[in-house]
Amino acid sequence: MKVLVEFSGGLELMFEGKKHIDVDLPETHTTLENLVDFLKKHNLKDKEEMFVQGSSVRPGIIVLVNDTDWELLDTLHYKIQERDQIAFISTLHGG
Amino acid sequence: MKVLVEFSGGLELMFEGKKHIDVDLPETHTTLENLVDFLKKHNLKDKEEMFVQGSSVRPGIIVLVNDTDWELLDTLHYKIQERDQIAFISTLHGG
Amino acid sequence: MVEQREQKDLSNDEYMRYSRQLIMGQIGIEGQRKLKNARVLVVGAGGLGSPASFYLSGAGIGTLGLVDGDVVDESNLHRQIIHTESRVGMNKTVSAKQQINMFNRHVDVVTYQTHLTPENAREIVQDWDIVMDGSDNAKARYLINDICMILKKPLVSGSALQMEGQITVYGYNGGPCYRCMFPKPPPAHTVTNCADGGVLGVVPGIIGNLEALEVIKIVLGFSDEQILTKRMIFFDAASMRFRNVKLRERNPRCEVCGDEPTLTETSTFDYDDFCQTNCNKYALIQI
Amino acid sequence: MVEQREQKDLSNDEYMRYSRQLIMGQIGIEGQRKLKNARVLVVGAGGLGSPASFYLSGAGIGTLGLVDGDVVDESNLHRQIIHTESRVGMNKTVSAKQQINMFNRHVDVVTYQTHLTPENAREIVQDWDIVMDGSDNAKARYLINDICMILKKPLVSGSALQMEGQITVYGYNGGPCYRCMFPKPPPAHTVTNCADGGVLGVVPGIIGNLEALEVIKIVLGFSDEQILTKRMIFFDAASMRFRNVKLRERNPRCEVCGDEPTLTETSTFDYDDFCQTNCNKYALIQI
Ligand SMILES: [Zn+2]
Ligand SMILES: [Zn+2]
Repeated sequence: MKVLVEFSGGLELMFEGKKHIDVDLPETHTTLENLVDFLKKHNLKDKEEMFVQGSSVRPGIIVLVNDTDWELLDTLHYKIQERDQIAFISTLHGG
Repeated sequence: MKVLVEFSGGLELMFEGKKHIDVDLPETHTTLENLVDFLKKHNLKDKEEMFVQGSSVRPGIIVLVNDTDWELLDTLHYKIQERDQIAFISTLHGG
Repeated sequence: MVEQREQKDLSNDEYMRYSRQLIMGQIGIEGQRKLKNARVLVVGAGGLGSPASFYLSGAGIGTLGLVDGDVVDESNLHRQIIHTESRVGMNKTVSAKQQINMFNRHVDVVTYQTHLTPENAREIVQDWDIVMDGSDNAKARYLINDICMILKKPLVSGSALQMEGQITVYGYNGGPCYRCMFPKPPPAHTVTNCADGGVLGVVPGIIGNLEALEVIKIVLGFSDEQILTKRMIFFDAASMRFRNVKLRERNPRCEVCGDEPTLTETSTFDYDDFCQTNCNKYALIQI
Repeated sequence: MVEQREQKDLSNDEYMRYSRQLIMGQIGIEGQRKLKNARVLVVGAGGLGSPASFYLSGAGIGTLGLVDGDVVDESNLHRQIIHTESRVGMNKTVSAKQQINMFNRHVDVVTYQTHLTPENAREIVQDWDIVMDGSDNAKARYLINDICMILKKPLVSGSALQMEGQITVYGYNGGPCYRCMFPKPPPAHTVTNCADGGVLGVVPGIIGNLEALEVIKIVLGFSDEQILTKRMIFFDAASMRFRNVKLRERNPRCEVCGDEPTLTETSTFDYDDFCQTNCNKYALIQI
């Protein structure tokens, strides 16, 4: 299952500076929880605590599915659809 | 055929101030030229030369189909698809 | 609170000065009067507060409060356009007030030459209608959020770093607050190096202006769909893309804006302990 | 042209002042040097030119040209933040230069106290690297476009009215010019009433800042996909929506930027006749 994964707010630095990557997810991996795990194992290039905490993302990261907050979509349990756009964005504090 | 028609840059003033209207286009009306004619007959509330010139829109109006310039899409001859978003935007000169 | 105050009318000078925006259907004389009678508090007179203070003043916000304990530094000037070289070393709110006074004599500028603290937050914020967050660190953002939710003030919140910016409105029309979005701060061990990530000055310029716009629209009474509540804009300046995102609703179990809040006084909450080291300036880029 | 000029280096003062943007990977010392050696011309020191001039100066553009024949009026101040009340009546470029001199002594500001005309356009524009359109009427927009295309200068163009704004980059990397987009001006009879449509000041503030951003990115050599060419952003401030639109390519038969241009000197083109009455200020809202 192909999904587009995007990183911003500085998170891209942990993924070789890439702002988006195409991910081909095994059919058995269908939830956002699975995706976080998949990214951690296959794509994350820096210390994993910069991105994950337990089986979820660390606090301070907003997760979006097709530009919708994952809190409106069952968070970790959301079932990913073919060609979903999943964005992981670190919140900014500067001004 | 249902399409969403949007107006901005001041053009909405000629359509009762509406920034968008749903248009149900007869099946025989399938091109942008037909849509311009349909809007002129059914929705335009001000002098028609404010919106049309000949069978097209007047100079100074940008026409977009799903956020793409109609010049990339055969302009007046573009065949409208179900649920297309068509925007008519008057260019602004102020600053 | 707005209703209880005596409503000031526009002078002839003001009709002339604001004529170019008065003639707009969305403002009119009534709207201009609302702007004059509005009291807007901007926390932080830096990269976000500079442009926002300019445009809030320009639009005719009658009373503008500025909170900042920092002094102007020359390395701020690449983005903090309301200050000048000769005012380096001066408190930022005083410097901003000097420029605003030269720019629009009709604006009453109130300066608080201090950082917002858990102890002074209630006293400073309670007299204002709307608060704009122009701060630059996570600890300040939690504190500003909490006092606004406790006092039920709409909070227009923006942030910027490097070439990205984010903006939303918290605590407005059933939308979430900052704690609904981020109940826990980023863990301390994810923030090992708190060096400054840098910022291209015009990026907070854009975000600060968008914040000023939302403040003005709230004052003018724009409809709930038009205000950036339950929505957030993510701006990527490098690619010039704006992402408009649908956010969650207010969390009824939120500590500070929920149905039974437990955080009802900022002075009893330990922000230093809560945020630990990650609440330093520009912390989040060092992930 | 840039290559032929002697490249100036950064002073220690400048390293300090720009430290917050120097540390960004997208800028660095090399990028800051490019900014210092860039020559940017802003046509119009009004609602768009005010914020743009501030942020271009703040970022360290070494030489900034300003063109405007108008004087500061109090009714401009709701949006023209670079001016002050005491400078009402002063030429706008002179007023802007005074503020920039107080804000960043490292910027060399060159003022042209005149409107751009078909006769003076070549002489004024030829020495600059990039042009930013901050004008406020259609006639000026055609003229600025034409001279930029004739002299092959990238043109960053923005406009604003009421609560809407538009921005794009013309004549860059195979993208269209203003005449490719609008070969004919709006017909005179569609413009019966040329009253001012008004504008909310922060809207040109946002568009002017976005223009400054694109200028900076062009100077820094951002990639073609990152620059706003063959794309236009439409901003609706009321609903806080940004629409990112894919535009046509350059028209090979365009009068001024085509393969065989017929318009090669602005002084021989009759802009008054071409635009007729609709080239008055704020013409397009009266459709
Ligand atoms: Zn909350
Ligand atoms: Zn052209």
